[in-house]
Amino acid sequence: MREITYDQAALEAIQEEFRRDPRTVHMATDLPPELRQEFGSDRIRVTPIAENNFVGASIGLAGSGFRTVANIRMATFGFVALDQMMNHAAKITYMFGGQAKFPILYRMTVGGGFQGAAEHSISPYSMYMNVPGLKILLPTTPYDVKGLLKTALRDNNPVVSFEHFLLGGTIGEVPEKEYFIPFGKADIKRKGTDVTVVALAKMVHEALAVAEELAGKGISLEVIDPRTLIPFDKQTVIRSVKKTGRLVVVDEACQTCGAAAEIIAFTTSDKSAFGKLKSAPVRVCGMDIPIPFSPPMEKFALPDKKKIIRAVMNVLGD
Amino acid sequence: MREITYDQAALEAIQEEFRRDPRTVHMATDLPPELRQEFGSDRIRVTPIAENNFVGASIGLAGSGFRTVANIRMATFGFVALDQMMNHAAKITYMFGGQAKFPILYRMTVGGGFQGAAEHSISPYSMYMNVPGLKILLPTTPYDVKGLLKTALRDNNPVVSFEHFLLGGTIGEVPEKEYFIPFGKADIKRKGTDVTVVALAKMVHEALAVAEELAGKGISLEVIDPRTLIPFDKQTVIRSVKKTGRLVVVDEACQTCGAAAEIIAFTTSDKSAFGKLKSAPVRVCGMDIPIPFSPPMEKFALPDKKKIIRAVMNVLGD
Amino acid sequence: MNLSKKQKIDLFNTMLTIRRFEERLFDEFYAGSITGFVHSYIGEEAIATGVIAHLKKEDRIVSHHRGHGHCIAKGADMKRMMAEIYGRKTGYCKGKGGSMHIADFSIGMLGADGIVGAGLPIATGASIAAQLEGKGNVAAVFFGDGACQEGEFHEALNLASLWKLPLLFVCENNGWGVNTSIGESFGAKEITRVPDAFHIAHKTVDGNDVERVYQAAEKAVARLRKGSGPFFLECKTYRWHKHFLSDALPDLRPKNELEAWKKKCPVKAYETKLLKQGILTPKKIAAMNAKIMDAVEEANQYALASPFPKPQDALQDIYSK
Amino acid sequence: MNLSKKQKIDLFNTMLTIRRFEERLFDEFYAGSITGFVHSYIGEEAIATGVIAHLKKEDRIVSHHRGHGHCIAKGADMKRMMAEIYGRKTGYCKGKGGSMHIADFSIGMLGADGIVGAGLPIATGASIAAQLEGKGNVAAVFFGDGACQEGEFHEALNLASLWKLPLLFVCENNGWGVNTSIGESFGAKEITRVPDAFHIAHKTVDGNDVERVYQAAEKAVARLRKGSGPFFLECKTYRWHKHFLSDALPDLRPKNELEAWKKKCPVKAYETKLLKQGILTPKKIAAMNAKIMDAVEEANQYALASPFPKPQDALQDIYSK
Ligand SMILES: Cc1ncc(C[n+]2csc(CCOP(=O)(O)OP(=O)(O)O)c2C)c(N)n1
Ligand SMILES: Cc1ncc(C[n+]2csc(CCOP(=O)(O)OP(=O)(O)O)c2C)c(N)n1
Ligand SMILES: [Mg+2]
Ligand SMILES: [Mg+2]
Repeated sequence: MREITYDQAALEAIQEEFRRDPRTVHMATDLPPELRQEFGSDRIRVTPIAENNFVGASIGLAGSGFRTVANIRMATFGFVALDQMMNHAAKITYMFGGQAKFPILYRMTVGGGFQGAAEHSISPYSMYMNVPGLKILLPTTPYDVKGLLKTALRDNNPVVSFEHFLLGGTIGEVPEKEYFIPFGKADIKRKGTDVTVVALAKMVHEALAVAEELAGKGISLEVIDPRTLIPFDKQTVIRSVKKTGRLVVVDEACQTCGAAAEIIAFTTSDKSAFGKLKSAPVRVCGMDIPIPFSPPMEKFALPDKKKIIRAVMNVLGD
Repeated sequence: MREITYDQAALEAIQEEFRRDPRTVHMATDLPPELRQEFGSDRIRVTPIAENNFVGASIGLAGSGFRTVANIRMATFGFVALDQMMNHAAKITYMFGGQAKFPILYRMTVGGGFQGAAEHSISPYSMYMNVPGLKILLPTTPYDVKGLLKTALRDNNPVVSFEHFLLGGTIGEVPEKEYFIPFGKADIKRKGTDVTVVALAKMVHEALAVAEELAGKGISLEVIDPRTLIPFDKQTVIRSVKKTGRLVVVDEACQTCGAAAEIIAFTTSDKSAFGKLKSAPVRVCGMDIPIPFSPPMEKFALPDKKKIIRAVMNVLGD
Repeated sequence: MNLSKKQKIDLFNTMLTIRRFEERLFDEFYAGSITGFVHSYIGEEAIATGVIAHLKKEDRIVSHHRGHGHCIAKGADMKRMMAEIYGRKTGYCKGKGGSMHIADFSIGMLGADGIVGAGLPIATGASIAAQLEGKGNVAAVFFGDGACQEGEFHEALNLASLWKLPLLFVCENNGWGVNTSIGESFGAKEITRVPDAFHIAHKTVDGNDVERVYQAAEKAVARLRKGSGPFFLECKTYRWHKHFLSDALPDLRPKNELEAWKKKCPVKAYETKLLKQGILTPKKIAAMNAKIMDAVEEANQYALASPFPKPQDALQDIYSK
Repeated sequence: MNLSKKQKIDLFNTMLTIRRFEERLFDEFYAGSITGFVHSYIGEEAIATGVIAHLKKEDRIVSHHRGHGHCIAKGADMKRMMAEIYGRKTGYCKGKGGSMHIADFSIGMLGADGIVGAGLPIATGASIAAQLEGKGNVAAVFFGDGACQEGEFHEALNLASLWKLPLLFVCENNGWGVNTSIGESFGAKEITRVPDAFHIAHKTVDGNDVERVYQAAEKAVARLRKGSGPFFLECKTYRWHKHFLSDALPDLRPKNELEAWKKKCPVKAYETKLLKQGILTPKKIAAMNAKIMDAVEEANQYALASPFPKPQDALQDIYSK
């Protein structure tokens, strides 16, 4: 199969859907040249640096029958726009009793590891998960990002796609033929029997590397990539934990009140999974500190393979 | 002991500290008449309706040697100000290497139950907990709010106090004598042996009512009020769970990625507590929906005594 | 343009309807049948009336926390409005929204909203849609003087100016945001200096004079339909009630200010004028009033007779299909 | 006011220092010794230089993502700056901040910042502090044309106007925000129309002419110290480098625009002028340059010789005592 980059796969999803539906608009502070060339300046709009405005304008467009892709760029810029995102995009369908549809795709990058320092390195998806009304994607491969964005571009709700800053250039297989990935269906990226590892965003790749490494030592990890955080495919995690009896959750976001807390909470609250747990679940998360600039400290703050291995050994009782 | 309202107790904390320290400033879109009268218009400022501005101005004042109390009113208005709160207040101490102090007290109300509908009924503290650098208070009684705000007003960091909208008028004992409540020290509001109930915000009162009711049936609940979410007194919860073997967490905020998830996650991740758990922990939280306006639906969306009792029975294995 | 007799009567009728609707509702509110945050539009009726008279169903509006008047003027069904305010299942939002969140997308009323300033970006989106559709439709956004203090105001002005959006900004300047006067909270002595900075055409009118509002809006909307870019209409007015009905804070505005504005009641003033012009007679007015009262009472009864939503209805409408 | 010979030489020296500092740093960056987001101030040195020349240590400034020049002009130690940019323990922020987050509160430099527009509200706070202290101190905030598009700009103008804050707004208008021109992104043909709307005194100068900047800032700061309210100084300039050094996006600005502005290099232009005036000679310049190069190299060596923080140092400074 052909291989393309993550960014290219995301772009293809938008191109295909923009070709199909002329009532689609793209807004961002920067110009995506391929889109502008193909769809013109009416539909591909460069906005002022005013994220809250174009996040809100997307809502008005949606309420008027248009679908918008609004690219906020880094998640840290999203904080400027949280009024429109949280008070409006997330709630507008509900508080107006479902009388109108709000098809919007918000995209932003997350993560650290590139010396962006405290402001520019953040993975705030759990904040968005706490405000009901949004659907939330966390695509980790070129294949996933295309399939998930395609689905998002047919969904009639505000969808937020969090894409790790360092994944954009990664390469993977993407079919030429059109496909869609449903929301709420986790991907078991590697099957295993000893420990369930739920990994988020870029950590999926670290977890897979660890699984490969530990396989050599006879330890079998099941690596689950939830792919969508809202809706969350809890059953796949619970089923896996019932099989392995051990749970490690790996996420680069800050630990406290992160998505990893939710994954542990819903798993341990599930009576059948709880009953099967052989050891206390473990989180491997970003530390509860702002991300420091300097590489040794930044590395220390973020999860890595070593920390994942330590956690696996921990739940295995070593 | 004299009894005063929650709001009055909060006001006293500010008055006392403003008397002590002339380099203190109060900002809000509305005028607190008692403060204005005593401290004048230089220090007690009515701001334009521009929350992000005065949340940010508080940072500039702090960096210039002043302490600010910024009252945002309802937490929903805080979303307008999250750039300054999350990208700056939370991070500025750290990213500048600790060279300056940022003593700021942000206050805002949370909660539902007064037909405020989706926008005005929200309890987003877990979002703030996910961004390290803030200290976070959740005072539930007149005594607590005074003691915690007093401590906040001596702390050299940005502190966010979330105060339930419906607690403002409640009455309780508050000593005339000055006192402080340390951060990171949970209050066991009722001792018990059968089930640990960690309750947040207004739910502390519902949990206490349930405890009273169930005591009559021979069921003994230990009701813990963490009082501060950051820092969180994990040990008090863990100690209690090791004693009771059962955990119910009650919070009005939306369940997914709420503070309740964190409480369950850190407890079940603790090996000693995990080993002592006799049943799967249970959350009693606000539903994962925007808060509807109409009373029957609103009541349905929020936790109440019945739901707490059901959860208690659940962990007791009934 | 000179107004026809029928147009004048229509304007009066709309204003009176808004007035009676709210009065009825307040009785119920104070009697305890209605809860939540209810913001009164009384005293400001001429603005929604005069502006929206020029809008077609296809034109879209965005309102704010004080939104009943905009709904009625845009042609919303009072029964479903009242039912929503009562939190009934038959309401516009099935009881999920309440007074502060009434919308009727089918008539281009994109919603009232409780966050100061937040309608502005949403309205820019509605006007982008109108621009893209290219049918000469427009969008209008109503907001208070208080909203001009939020950054969202600036961003919307900038975008509208830059993209020549067919967006009518309608600033309902009642001089106060809760208990803070505009003088204490806005640095530009006239609000229109700000749109002017963005080269947005603007006009300030007596917002209690419905014909003035009507005439200014007529020109503005015509411009918008031609694609000449946004327009900013400032309407000076006054709110008669407390910030919201159950507000615990006392109303700190000067009493004499309120009294003076009450003398300039938009409904009464227009009534007097139309009587003078012989367009209306006391009898006709009485008949109109009776008809409106009937309709309002019908709405009230409809609401009262409507069932509350079931608790589990709370689980619907989180997402669209 | 006429500038003394010494003042002129000082201005030139500061500009040259900023230039040499960044050039040295870029060599290191491109050689791979430095990582992260580094935004260059080259081409814009006259602004920080001309404005900050009027500020005392007690006056506070807030900068933005392109902040090296402001730090140097305010008197920051280049050694600690360089060490910070290298992520070393001896840096201003102990390696926690990097290029985009250098601050020195002890000299009133309240920090560079990576969020467009975000320095503006913070600076209003610094100027409230100055106002409360009542010693005639002032605050200055530096921001780009792009920042004028964010609502934070509007809110800061409003507050400064309303409260007559001793705040100097310094808009470094380089015509572009990344690859978007101001014409595509700002609706007011002149930015100063916006502060003007708020009755804020303003002036636009050639930001590449250090004496023009100096003279305009002199008047502005004098006004501020007297308590006459805020001032808005727009300085037109141009950025020579890509938006940030390692930006993956190509620079889409017209080549000839850059060439034209390079001919108006603020450092070169002032050098020529001072040579003509006989205030400097080629020899003197060479000596100044050598001294600066030494200082910059010293800073560079200091940084290189400084240890990296320990990994666990990441756990310090989350909270103040
Ligand atoms: C972002 C935000 N801040 C504060 C509030 C609280 N609030 C509601 S209405 C209002 C005053 C608004 O004044 P204005 O825009 O002039 O409208 P008016 O009430 O006068 O019609 C305030 C401060 C809010 N709803 N949203
Ligand atoms: C809120 C926010 N949105 C977007 C960005 C990304 N960004 C960084 S600098 C910049 C351009 C800023 O332009 P301007 O203010 O003119 O400063 P210049 O870079 O031209 O000096 C953008 C869009 C950001 N840092 N913050
Ligand atoms: Mg008003
Ligand atoms: Mg610029």
